[in-house]
Amino acid sequence: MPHEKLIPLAEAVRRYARDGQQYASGAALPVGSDAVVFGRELLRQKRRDLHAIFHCNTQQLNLLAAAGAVTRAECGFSGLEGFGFANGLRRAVESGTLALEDYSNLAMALRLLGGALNWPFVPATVNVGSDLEYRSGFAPDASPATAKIPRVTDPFSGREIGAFSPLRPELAAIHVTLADPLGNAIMLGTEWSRFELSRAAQKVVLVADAIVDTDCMRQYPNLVRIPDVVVEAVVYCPFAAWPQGSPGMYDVDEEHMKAMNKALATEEGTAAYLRDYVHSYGDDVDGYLDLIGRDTVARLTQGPSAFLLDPFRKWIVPHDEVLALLDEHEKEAA
Amino acid sequence: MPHEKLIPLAEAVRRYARDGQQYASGAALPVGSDAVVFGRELLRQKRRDLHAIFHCNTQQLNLLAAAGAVTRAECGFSGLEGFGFANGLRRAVESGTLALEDYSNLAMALRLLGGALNWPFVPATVNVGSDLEYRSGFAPDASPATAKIPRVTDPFSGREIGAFSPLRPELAAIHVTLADPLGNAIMLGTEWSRFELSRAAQKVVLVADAIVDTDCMRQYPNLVRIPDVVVEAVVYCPFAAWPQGSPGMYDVDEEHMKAMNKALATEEGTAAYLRDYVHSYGDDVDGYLDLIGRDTVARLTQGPSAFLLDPFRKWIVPHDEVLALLDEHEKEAA
Amino acid sequence: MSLDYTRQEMMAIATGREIRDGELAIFGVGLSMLAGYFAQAHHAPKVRAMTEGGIYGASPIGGLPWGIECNRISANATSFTSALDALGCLVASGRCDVGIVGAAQVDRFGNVNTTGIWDEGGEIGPRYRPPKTRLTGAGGANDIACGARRYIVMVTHEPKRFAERVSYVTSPGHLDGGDARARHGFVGGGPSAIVTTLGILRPHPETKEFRLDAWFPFSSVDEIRAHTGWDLAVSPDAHVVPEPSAAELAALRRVDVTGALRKQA
Amino acid sequence: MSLDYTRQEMMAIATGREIRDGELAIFGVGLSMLAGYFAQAHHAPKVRAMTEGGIYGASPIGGLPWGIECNRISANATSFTSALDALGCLVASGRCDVGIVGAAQVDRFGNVNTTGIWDEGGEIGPRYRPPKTRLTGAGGANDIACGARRYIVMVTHEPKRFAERVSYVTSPGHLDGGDARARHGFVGGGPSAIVTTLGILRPHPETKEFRLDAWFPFSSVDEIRAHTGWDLAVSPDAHVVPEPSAAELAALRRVDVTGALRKQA
Repeated sequence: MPHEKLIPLAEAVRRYARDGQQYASGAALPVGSDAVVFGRELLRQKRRDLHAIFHCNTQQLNLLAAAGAVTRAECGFSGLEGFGFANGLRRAVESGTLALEDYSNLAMALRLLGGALNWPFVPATVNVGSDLEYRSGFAPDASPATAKIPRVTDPFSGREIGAFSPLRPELAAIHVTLADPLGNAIMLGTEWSRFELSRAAQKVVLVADAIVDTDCMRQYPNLVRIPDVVVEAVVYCPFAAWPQGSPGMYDVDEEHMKAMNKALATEEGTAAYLRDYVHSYGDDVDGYLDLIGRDTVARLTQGPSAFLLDPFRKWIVPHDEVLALLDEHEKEAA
Repeated sequence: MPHEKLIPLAEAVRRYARDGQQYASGAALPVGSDAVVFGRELLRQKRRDLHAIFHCNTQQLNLLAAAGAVTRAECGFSGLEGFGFANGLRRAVESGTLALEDYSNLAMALRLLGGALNWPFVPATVNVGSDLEYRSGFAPDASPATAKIPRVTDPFSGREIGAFSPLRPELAAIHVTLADPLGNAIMLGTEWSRFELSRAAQKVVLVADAIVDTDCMRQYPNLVRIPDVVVEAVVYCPFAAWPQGSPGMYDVDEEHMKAMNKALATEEGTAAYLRDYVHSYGDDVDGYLDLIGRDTVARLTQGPSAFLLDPFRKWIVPHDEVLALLDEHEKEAA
Repeated sequence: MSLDYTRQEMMAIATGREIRDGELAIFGVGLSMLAGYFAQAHHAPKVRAMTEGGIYGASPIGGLPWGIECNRISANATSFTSALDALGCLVASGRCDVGIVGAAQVDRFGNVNTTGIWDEGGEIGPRYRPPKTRLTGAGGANDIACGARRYIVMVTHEPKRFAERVSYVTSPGHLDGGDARARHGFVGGGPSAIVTTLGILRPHPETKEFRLDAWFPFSSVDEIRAHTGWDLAVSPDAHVVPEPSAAELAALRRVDVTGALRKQA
Repeated sequence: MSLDYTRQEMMAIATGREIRDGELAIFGVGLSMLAGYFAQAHHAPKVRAMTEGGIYGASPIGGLPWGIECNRISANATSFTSALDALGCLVASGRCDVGIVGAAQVDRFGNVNTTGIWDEGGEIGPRYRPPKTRLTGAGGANDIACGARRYIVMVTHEPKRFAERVSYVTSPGHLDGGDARARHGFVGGGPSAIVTTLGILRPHPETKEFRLDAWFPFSSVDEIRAHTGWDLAVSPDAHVVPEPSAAELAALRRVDVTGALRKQA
């Protein structure tokens, strides 16, 4: 099997991530699927001044914000759902070091759709009439804000509605359950806005929990909602969303979710977390899994949604074979 | 298994189809998936004066138009692809008995999306600047047309783009590969615009080639792009798209495609077709399959895409069991 | 006072009673989800529940989900779609019958703040300063507030949470009251009830100002007025809310298997 | 004249030569699809082909597909999405490198008519009368014409098909010429070539008027000018198109397994 677009995580960040970049992560859900490990690597490679576009906050944004790597962020939801407030993001916002532009969850999906379709604006029937329209974190002096969600007149009825600005992030790291080396991807669980993001972003890197043979895609083409034509690179990383969960693959690591968020509440805690969970492991996938702990990995894999993966297991390329493909790639690159 | 929303085709038409109605069919592709059998039943029950909303023309619209049941139609494509011009639709348009409003294929998808989202208008960056904008079949005296795709000013750049009117058809008959009795549906092959249509239409009737147990949906929830919450009724009809094809299920019946289109080219041919292929069979599914011919049914089922159905076969409710469920329903209704 | 149910359980049950059978309903996480699935387990078996991410046909297993996309709510779904679908095609479109949202702060017209708390006076001022306390933002609540036919606000009944005017309108209630929502063309009807830890407030049919409609058995008109940050009017029909029935409590506790609502007073 | 290839085969090969390796390309049915997949089979193995319905990664099997959604193009796909995705996110957005569209009528600025033919003068007039001959409408061609970086028009070279001005602009070419497309903000670059049964026309870099760029070995400048409904200019670089190579013909015939292109003269 050719490795095609399959490259190591560290290389993906080196190649595609830039300081000051508009960086989007998908699915970007606080508890579920998200390319959290990509954020760890951004910090390992000291990326900074990021403009984060996260449909929702996640532990990734929480971490990036706590570490001071984000100066601007756009979000639909900035908490951690059942795990409470996102302490790292909160601290950055309250201190004024991170300007957060608020929208609703639908607004973020629509703005990505608008970017995907290359529209100049997107009709807005939500967010209008509230402070999501009138207050802008990016333009704090404009109050009421008029440029964030300006008005547009419907030519059929003559009535005014709002207009959202489309999003076209420079880079998106999209977490998927399964990817093939060509860049075709299957997501299990809600897509959230990964479909729209995969078309809106200027560059897409897939971060996949498992690599499958392309025959899997040919058997289930309707599940391949992200086709290779929109993908630059594929990163293999089991437990890429950890400590968040990935339907069919692994459950939320409740203990680490709480510990991580607690750590990010203070500068000291954040420093310790960075030392122990960001800068502590090697560049290899196995080192990352050791960090999580092999017992934890085994335990979280037994979750109630594991059956969702069953139809696809036979096409999953074994861990060692994927690593061999990556080695091959390294040799060619050298 | 409860029959839930499963009802006979004839009852679905009796219950949901009205003269003068905005009627949409999905997928509405000229050669592929479409609820063609629903159109036959519309004619059997003498529905007329329909306002047809077909993303593309199909043999269904071709037949309805040839039979004089359609007075207005909106389409992105009005041919039959490899089978040439759609003779029935063509005849109705050329004679002036059917007013056809032209859009492009993207425009139709976007207008359905706009209906699904309940937007007052949809941004148009295509169709503008051509006669799709300037000429209106529904308002032939307005030339250039100004109300079909009016202009709207982008509040971010100040430049003008077009605005499409959203579609919210009163009834949609949507062809799907697999449905469960609750109204959850799996489509194999391109969705075309069935996802958008299923949310845009005010009432949705699924027309399924096969009925599956709901366990199939629980195994593949990502494939269930039409969930039960948007569905009124489920009709079981193998070969529902015949003579068109259904990926995974059956191939195009080339011979009948050609013969049908040839017949629809004249009034006499249309009368003969209606006699032989519309009014000729009983209300039961078996009568319909006899019409197609059991040999043809068997032959068309052997096509190159049949493997796409393999993962789902074990959940397919056998033909006789579905008929028994329908009998049960009839008895309750009586 | 000793009760055989907690205040949170009463609040969840009172909220669940607002949900009618067969409705298309959207719930958030936590209390809101428990209230919704309690309704399904008790009196609304055909409620059609969905999440913001487009999870359909599911009910939680193994305890209260940590999020709307947690495996606990993903393990028995019949359909997974997307945020655009659920919040756009089904909620903002006006199709969804009822939503339940939480609030950090709510005002007399049912406007909801989940974005931030500012210091001292609580006013943001003419410049959009960072809040003293940053909250979770809008999530899907703004979309529900704009689009759902009606929605229910759940909030702990404390004076600081019941403000004359919220400092930031995250999710529009009845705005300035009366027909103010019509100015923005919202297809949704706005908040129909605020269910608190002490009782239930409902909007005056004309002015849309929220009034005390009912108090929980363990509360009173006086206690509720004392815990409300504006001069709360009392509906002429104000009454006590019936205690949870044994069947209601049993149904709620089947949903709340880990006892999240019993851990609090 | 006896050739070992047909005029349709020459047209398909000439069109296919316009497609470069690695490009994101969208093809319609019939000749257009054969031309595209010929390119993939011959010199552009990494062309990323898709259909209007969102079929990705597929190549036709068992003969020329009857439609863009035929099982012959659905049996080896790696992804099925939707029209909104393919025509919207990938074509109208400006991402797609190249499209191929057919035409019933084309004019000196490359505007395409596939909607209808009116009687006598061919003018529709101020009222939108039904056409004498109704054609297939726009399909995805208008979207390709607006959004694709460039597109190629394939058309049979007959005087009636090469009009001074098409009676109905279904898919915009260069409209009135020059920078007329800019007025509408199209992200796509417009038609880069008209490939006919006799030769190839390309737009003048400034005026965008199509000129004869090359003739097929079995044709000539005179024959082409005689079959063109306007006074066709000839490019100073006009030349003869190289005959199909053996490899090209072999590749084309592997795609056109049922010999659709060999059945016509």
